[in-house]
Amino acid sequence: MSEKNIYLPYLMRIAEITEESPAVKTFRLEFVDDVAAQSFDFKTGQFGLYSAFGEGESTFCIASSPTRKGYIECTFREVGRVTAALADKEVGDIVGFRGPYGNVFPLEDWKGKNLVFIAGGIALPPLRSVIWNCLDLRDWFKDITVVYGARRVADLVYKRELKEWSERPDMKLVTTVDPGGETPDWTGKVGFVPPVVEQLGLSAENTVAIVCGPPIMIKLTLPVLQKLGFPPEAIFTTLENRMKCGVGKCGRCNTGKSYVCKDGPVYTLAELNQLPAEY
Amino acid sequence: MANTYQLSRESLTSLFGALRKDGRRILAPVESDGRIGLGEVEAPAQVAGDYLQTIMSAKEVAFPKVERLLSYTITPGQVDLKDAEPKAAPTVLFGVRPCEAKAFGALDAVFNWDYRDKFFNARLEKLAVIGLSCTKADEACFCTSVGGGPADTAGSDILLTPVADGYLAEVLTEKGTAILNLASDLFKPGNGVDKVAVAAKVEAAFDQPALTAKLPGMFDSEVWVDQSLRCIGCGACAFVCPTCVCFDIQEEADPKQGERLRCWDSCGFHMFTLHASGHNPREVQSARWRQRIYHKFSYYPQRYDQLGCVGCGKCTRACPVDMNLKEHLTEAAGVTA
Amino acid sequence: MEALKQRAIELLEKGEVKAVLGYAKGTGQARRAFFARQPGQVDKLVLDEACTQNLAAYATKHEVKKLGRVAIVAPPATQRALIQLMAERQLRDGDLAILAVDEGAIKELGSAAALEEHLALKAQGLDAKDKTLLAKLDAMSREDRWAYWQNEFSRCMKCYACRNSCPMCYCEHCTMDCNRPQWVPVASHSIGNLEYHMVRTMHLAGRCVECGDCGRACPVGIPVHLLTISAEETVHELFGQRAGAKAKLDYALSTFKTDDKESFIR
Amino acid sequence: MAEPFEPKITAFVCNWCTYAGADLTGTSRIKYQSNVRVLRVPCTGRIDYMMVLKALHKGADGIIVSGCHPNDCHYTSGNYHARRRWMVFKKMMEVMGVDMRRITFSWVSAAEGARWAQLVNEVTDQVRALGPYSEFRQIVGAGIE
Repeated sequence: MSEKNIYLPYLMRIAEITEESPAVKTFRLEFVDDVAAQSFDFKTGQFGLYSAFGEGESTFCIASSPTRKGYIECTFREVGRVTAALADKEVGDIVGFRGPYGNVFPLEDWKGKNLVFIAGGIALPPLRSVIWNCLDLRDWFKDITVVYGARRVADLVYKRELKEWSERPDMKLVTTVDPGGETPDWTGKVGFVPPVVEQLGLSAENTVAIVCGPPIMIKLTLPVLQKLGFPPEAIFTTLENRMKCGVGKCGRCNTGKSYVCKDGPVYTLAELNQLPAEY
Repeated sequence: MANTYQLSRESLTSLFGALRKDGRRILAPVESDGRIGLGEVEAPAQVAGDYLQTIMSAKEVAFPKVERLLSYTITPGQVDLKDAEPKAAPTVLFGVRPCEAKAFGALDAVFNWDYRDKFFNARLEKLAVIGLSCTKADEACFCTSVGGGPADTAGSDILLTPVADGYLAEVLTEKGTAILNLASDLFKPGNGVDKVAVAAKVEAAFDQPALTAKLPGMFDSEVWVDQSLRCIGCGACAFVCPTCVCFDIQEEADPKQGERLRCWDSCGFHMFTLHASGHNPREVQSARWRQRIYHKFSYYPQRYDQLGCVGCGKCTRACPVDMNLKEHLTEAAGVTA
Repeated sequence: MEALKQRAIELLEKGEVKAVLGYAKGTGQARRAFFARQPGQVDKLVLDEACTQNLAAYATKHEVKKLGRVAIVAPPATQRALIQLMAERQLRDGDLAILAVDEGAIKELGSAAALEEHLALKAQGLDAKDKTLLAKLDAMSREDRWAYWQNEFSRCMKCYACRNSCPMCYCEHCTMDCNRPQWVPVASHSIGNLEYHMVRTMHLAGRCVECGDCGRACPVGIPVHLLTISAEETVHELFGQRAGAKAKLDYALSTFKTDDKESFIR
Repeated sequence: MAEPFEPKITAFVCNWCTYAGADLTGTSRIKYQSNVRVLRVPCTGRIDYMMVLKALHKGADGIIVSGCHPNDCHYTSGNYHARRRWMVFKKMMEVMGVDMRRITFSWVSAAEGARWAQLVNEVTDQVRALGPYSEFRQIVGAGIE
């Protein structure tokens, strides 16, 4: 009896490519195989391993919302061998996808609460999935606030969607760029993410915060949230440790007893506090 | 309770013959240029004589250092994927030490705790282990400190213990019984030899449960920094280790075709956790050394209810800078938190 | 030995160094690197025939540099490695207190110049066993040499003990760890192993101080040191230069002579 | 019936001399055997030994490495540096047991169109006589379970 090969990816066709910012692209991927397309399902927060055949696999979250059926999207920055090969691809090309892997954002638990999303730079994609998911289930939640910062205006991803969010009456979007990163026509804030969050006058009451960004942003944002009264159980983040297998075996993402690929990537601050800071 | 038999030294020749006739290859410790390593044998005479341990572990029989996971061909607008089938030949591992036999359990824990790894499983399924109790040990050995022993049966399908004129044979599993049935006339009724009296004496070096209990509290201890100062960050310890399972997946391809390979990897390498951004969660060697210890002695027990170490001492013998695991664990166990 | 210990204690007590890197007793008969960080630990230092590791490999490690100034016990091969590291600007003159050990005699060398002078007085000879092995290799037919190395490399698992034990393999980003492009396969299969050892040999040609530590480090007993030693000897024969002799860089492969003699270029 | 063996020869040539020389061979309409694949690099100093190894890895039966004659380097000294490297590389390859009859080093200038044709013909004939480099090719793909 032969078991299934868990390392075998789905074949995906690139349906659409969006240039988000310098060296950052979003792919919309559709299953080559109709049966796979029908049976595939995922929840927000999960990730996958994307193959550029010839170069290898790279791990990113699924950046689209599970409420949008028939495709998945991923957003990546060209930094290494695989992402460079992906960046060279064109619409119609075939890539691979393994997943969905990992745990999920507990949307059911957030029903009736205010949501604050805080993201920096290229870390918006994992939150974009959950933001759209929540917007598509808008009546589950109370106030939805998104704070998004990047180094420069050019580095902001999903510009079209940022515009859409800023115009929506049922949510609040705050964008900011680092001092010096603004353009003459920039209408958002100027400043780093943590102080911008601090100035928002957020209430921790009945609110969960979902934070994702570069390590330094997370490090400086967490004290702000704690000062605002957010308990560690109400602060969520998603980790991006290096992975090779995605299925809890290769050992790379191992952080304490936790496998980020299995027990994560979504953690509350309370859970992270139980792990060694090896992420 | 195991079925215990007597197996004469001479009868091994017939046993090997019966195994080979059954279509199984026999891997056993053989000597070459003074080194003991696993090799295919046809007759007992080819098996190394008075060996302590092989340099490499037997894990490569189920988890080879390089194996193909899949292959593909690329044509414009199309990729044809091809699943890889592990070449799992029916194999008998003869004469491996009890520590190594036990180690397959630790590998199994990782390969199958959630998703099932067909490559490991296909090879393991075809594998039968005839273990051989130790009658001697060296300074690197510490099986008895980690719940094993020189005549421990865990992991063996049949365990042989050398006695005066042959072996005491404990037939332990269905796979073992299948071997017994291939040559049942060779297995004579047992005579109640006390195998513990024959086996090597390996004194327990440290209190492992106590160490495991205190590790979470000593993550930031200087002891890891001190111990690892002479570690050069190579992968010798991990690669000879019978339980180290961490791996890498590597792509090798031409423009038209390629394959994905699984290769051994080590948490001791700087590259292991390095992010594309340059950020490294375990930036210094002491963090990597600590990970190795914690993974085996803290995370494994928490996760799989077993240790990730069998006390074989291979890492210690292989280490170019003499990182002695038993000694370092003993030292850590003595640290007052 | 007593002189060494006495000086080690002095250096530590006066605060001239933060650690004395020497040898201590290890498992069984083995000796191992030992960092004496307090005068009270100096007693553990030993010095005998079994002290073979080239401790210069530690001199460029971040963790060791972070300790502060270190004194290093340096038998001849270590001395050569240290001066080569200075020549390659991996160590600055005076970064280390060098406790040169030559047949039991201790001499403290405070500067690169003193080390160079000290080394100039000594003849560098190959280990007798290595000489025999090299001669044996040389006498083989080409086909046999190929088969010999293929057989040896079949045991290689790319643990990189040879690389990591080598004092001259200090690169932050080793070619083996670079993947754009992936010149050498990561996998430890036949071609991956062969190419790794070829690259290692070429990278050490003209830089190898012939300490043999790579060969000693190999857990599966591949005599990889023969490769680098033979490359180093080639450089010496062809260009008359030796690594580990001068404090100023004199790398045979970064220079040339218009009359370099060869007979194979058509 | 099996096709007669035609060797694959990879030539690494410098832009200024040997490539121009090979160009001259063509414009002079000198015929030579077509087994060679020419890879042009700026200078022999650029020819990393890894390129030669990769060519063998990917199935070349023979290699030609060629550039400007000594003293003629467009960049003054690239070929001198290369020469030293080849001297060491050749010895290393011999120690490893590589068949060095399969790797030819030469100097061919921009004016030596006929010489290039002769070189390629000689190398092709020699490698054809040696047969496929199966000894090397056997190890490619070996050691994977």
